[in-house]
Amino acid sequence: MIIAAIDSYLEVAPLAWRDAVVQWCPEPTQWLVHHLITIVAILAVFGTLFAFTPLAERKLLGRLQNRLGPNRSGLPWWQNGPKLWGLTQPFADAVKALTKEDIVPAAADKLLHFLAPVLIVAFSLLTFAVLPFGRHLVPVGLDAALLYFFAAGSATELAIFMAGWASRNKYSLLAAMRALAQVISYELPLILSVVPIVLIAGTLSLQDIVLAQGFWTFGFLPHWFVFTPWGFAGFLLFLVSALAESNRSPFDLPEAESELIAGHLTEYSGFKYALFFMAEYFGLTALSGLGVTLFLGGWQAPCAFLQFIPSWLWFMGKVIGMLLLFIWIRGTLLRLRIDQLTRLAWQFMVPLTLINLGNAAFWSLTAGWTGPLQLVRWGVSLAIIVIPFVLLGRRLSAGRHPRTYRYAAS
Amino acid sequence: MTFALIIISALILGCAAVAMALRNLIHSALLLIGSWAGVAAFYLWAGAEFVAFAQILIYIGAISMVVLFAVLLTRQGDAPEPVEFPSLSRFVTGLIAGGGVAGVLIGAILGMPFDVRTAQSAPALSVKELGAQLMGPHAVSLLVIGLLLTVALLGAVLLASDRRPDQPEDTP
Amino acid sequence: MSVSDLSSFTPSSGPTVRAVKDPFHGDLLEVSMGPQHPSTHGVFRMVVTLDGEVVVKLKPVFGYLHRNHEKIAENTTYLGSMPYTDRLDYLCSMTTNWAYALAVEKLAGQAVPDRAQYLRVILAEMTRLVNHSCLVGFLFNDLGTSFTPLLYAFREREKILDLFEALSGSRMMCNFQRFGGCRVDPTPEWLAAASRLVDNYPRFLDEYETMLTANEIMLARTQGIGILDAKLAVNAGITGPCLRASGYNYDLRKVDGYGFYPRFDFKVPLGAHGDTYDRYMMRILEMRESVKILQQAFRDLPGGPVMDPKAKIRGFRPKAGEAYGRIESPKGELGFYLISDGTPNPYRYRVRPPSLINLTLLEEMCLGHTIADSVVILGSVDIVLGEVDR
Amino acid sequence: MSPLQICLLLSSLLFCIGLVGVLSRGSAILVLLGVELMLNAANINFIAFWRYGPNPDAGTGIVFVLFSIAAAAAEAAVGFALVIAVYRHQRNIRLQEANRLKG
Amino acid sequence: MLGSGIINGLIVTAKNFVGSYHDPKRMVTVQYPEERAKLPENYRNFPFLITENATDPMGTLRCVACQICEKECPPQCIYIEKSKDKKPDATGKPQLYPAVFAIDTSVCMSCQICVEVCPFDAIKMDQVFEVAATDRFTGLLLDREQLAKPNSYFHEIHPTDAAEVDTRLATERQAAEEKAKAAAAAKAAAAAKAAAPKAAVKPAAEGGPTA
Repeated sequence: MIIAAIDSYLEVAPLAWRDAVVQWCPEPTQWLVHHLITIVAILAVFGTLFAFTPLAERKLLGRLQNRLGPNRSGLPWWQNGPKLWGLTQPFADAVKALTKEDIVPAAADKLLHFLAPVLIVAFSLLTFAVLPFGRHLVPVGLDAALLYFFAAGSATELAIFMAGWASRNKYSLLAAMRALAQVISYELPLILSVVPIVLIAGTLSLQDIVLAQGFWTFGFLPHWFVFTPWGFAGFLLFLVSALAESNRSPFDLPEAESELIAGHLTEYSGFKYALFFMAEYFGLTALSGLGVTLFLGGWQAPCAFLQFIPSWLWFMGKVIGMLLLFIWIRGTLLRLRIDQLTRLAWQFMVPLTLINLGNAAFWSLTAGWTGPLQLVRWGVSLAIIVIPFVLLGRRLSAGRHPRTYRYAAS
Repeated sequence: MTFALIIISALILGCAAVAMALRNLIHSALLLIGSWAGVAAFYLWAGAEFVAFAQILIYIGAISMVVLFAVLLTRQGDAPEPVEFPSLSRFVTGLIAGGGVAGVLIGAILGMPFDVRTAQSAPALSVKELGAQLMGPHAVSLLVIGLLLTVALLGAVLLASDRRPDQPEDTP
Repeated sequence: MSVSDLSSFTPSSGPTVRAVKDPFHGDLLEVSMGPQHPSTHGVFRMVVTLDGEVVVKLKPVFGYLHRNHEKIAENTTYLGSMPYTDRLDYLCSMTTNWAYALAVEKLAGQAVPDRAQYLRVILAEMTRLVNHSCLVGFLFNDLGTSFTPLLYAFREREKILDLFEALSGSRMMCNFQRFGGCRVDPTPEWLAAASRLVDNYPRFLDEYETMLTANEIMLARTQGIGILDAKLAVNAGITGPCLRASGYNYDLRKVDGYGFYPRFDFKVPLGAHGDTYDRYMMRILEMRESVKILQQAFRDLPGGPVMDPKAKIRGFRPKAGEAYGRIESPKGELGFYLISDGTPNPYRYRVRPPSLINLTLLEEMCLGHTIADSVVILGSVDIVLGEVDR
Repeated sequence: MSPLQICLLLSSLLFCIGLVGVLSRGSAILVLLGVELMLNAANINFIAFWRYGPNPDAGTGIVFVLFSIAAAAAEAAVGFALVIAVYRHQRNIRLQEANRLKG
Repeated sequence: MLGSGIINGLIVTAKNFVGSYHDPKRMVTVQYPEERAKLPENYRNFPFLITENATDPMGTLRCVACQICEKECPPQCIYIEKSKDKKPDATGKPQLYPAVFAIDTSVCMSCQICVEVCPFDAIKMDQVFEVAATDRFTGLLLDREQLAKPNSYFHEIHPTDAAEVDTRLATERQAAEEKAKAAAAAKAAAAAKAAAPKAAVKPAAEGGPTA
């Protein structure tokens, strides 16, 4: 019972703290303080997460590549002090970014060159407003939250375009073109891949979508959408589209360093560069949060008996898990070419998302099937998505396969 | 409330007017995107959340991309050429026509006593109700719009495709 | 910006770029990639003319690393040029050394003891492992991986370089071969360590191939890209794995049978398409063959001296004459042409660098592919700027 | 002045800005952008009348704006495709030169 | 099926991730300033000059300023000036010595050719690689005093080589000694001033030039 009490306290603790502070304020400013605290809390939590994500990325990539990763930075003014496993690296990086010279090319469009990093951070932060972080932690409980998320997220590519164009550098311009082509191609599959969720859950509100996943069979099999055939397919499609939307490897074409130096970031340095970097990780975190919310049960615990852990911890844990998955993918895969990227979107992702939509419709129509029919339902649903996947995949990779080689007769 | 509306209006009109007067196409396009964002803010102000998000998603997410793509694809060299006004007389004609229409409209609006609903709170219309409306009384229009979009997509692809009959299809 | 605007073009606006107006084919974009560019493998420059993202013209520009190697060698003693040959192809100093030593030995009629011959084969094949694993690593980097395959390759390369260091004293600038043998006799411990490493190498290759050879993105990015026609390649003098990837059977280890290569049993893999994927696979298969050669060499390595006792270190003056010594370096046919006039310095000294000659068909391979592909094609040709520019 | 009147003023001014742009600019892209502005002005009117009109719960204004936005998207797609086609043909996008109606 | 290659790749990187924690074959990193990889005996960096006596480095340089290395050095980074006078070397025989011996290590390419051509085993390769200097002109131009290091140091870094060199030198000296003895016996009367052969083991002493 004590555990339950502590748990229920922890569950609402952030809200309770906020209310305590708000009550202490004079009446007319209360609403302002109320929202400010929410904003500051989101900034603080995700700012910290942002600070340590690149460190985790570098450490994890290092380990994937059989290196150690950064492990040197210790405490300031204490040269031979403890190394702290390099955990102070983000602060060292921040100091470095802030003290670096900010170079603006003479031919650049100065205003846009300045606006682009500001805009991209602003837009990528906007998306956090509607994510349900916990059972009681929803910053803005919008009715059309999902739509809002995509609306706010769609503007980041605009900022990338501005950066690429304003730099007046050929590589940046090519990167801007690529960014546009990429967003035009992948906005569609990204949105289409989550439409089945809306269809099944019957709502655009993210909190309601999470609540719709809050059941367990036998107390340990969660009813997350990812554990259905259409949900799993949708999750994979979402994952690929999210990688493309957030310009992550293998879709990091706008900043393809092997041909375009750093793409739209070529002419950025110092703090402006850090802002782009920040926005990239904010965007990634927000998309991970959306993926977790839509497919992985949001803040729901995986097993019924694990519910004593506060819901916001589950959410953060899942988001971090998604981020690690993204890093792992980045550490392994190579980059697509721009025409292959758009081909993948239009010839593979879009048809599959549409088929998956039909699949979800089938799933919704057969909700009443029970007993052995349940097996039939699973089988049909699997077939609906796997067969087109195989066929389309075969078409996509037609003529490309590992080869066998002959040897010279000597 | 009215104060917010005036700020939003100033944003919309300012962006649009400057955009139409600039010679740099990219700046025009970006300012117009700002103007569209202002319109979305107006929808939010008016309480039409769903429309506001749709406006952002479609105008800022999609149409702006198409516009910028068009600007970039039709550029000469690495920067778009400054777009001059065709001629002074045409500009003056445009101004006179626009000013005339504006005068008529403003006069009509200010002169007309509108029967204004007194309720200050925005009417609540949930997404569910909106969906019911769309699929119920407006189902036919929805189908027509879907058809229109499909046809537009196909038409755009055909129009913009570079492929002449004598060119073999390039396989990337 | 048009051509007429060039005067107003400020250098701070990035790479030297201007738009080329072509009345028939839209706006072309001229991008000067390099000499400072992440994936030109050194100070190499490609002037690429782009139609959108597609390369319509490509001009390789090199010479940024020119350091007068041949003229310096003509003013240095025969022995004094040996450390300079390390700097030609700085990834494979052992084979460059050997090619030069071979040419001088031909010139002077110098015999080489059996143990040294075996040792040379061992070191050359280990160099092939080093070079090819480096190459595939860099190729994947050009293809856009975040250094993972490159670092796996470097991990294995480090182990071989450690052996080189233990034997010759330096990891990359080995300066190991001498006219008439090798400088140092390896200890039994060294041979045992090398043999162990070679036995473990196929495991690394298997892991590497599992990781990326069948990767769908890899196949899409490399198959059918940068096709090099065998006939064209032969006419242009392309050698090495690039030529064999086009299906033409020409391996100096078989053709010339220099050194003790005829004593070894190995096969020469041949490609069929001549595209980037074939060039990549040639390297992988050659590494497997190299492992076979190395295992035979460690098995059969005879005793005896590694240096001909009659060989002269000081006062080496070959009689007047000329000689051309060539070997199958990991990059292709590496040859040294020497004319002696009886003095301690060569009268004429000329290198036939495989990197430079393999680079000559870069434009033919890149035309019609995108800018991203041109980088990959350059990576698959395998150049080292030290050798290209000399 | 009531809020409705401000909204209507906003929309009419926006419409006129679009009109001036369409009439006085020669660039096809700017003309299309002017048309988009005029569409937006119309949408503002719909929302304003829905908000202050007699029957706000019907939601017809909102539905109409949604359709209008979709139509605008279609218009933009076709319009800019036309611009690109014109550019391919005559190497610029000045409208007064695009009068030959022949390839 | 599409995707199998990608999944295989992911598995390989995951294996490497796990392996980096327990498999020293995968994890080859050395934490440099704290840990140091053991240098192989053959490792070479820049040349140094061998002196016979640790206590008096300048007095007993093996180098006799024959200038062969200066001539053979490919990048010509060695500069030698012969001394005007002669002083007794380790065997007591009067020899020339380098009045100036300088190596520009910013030019030196560590090729070891000077070592190979030296007939006196006087110049050998060092293993010190932390040679960064703040002044690239004087800081990297090493003079005779900086280059001279005792034979015991050579024994430390190249034990096998040093032992071989010492044996060879000892036999040479013995041969020279016997030859001198024979010569002395033959011309005992005439050549009263033959070189004192005892010097082979006795380090030459105080007479050397001071730095």
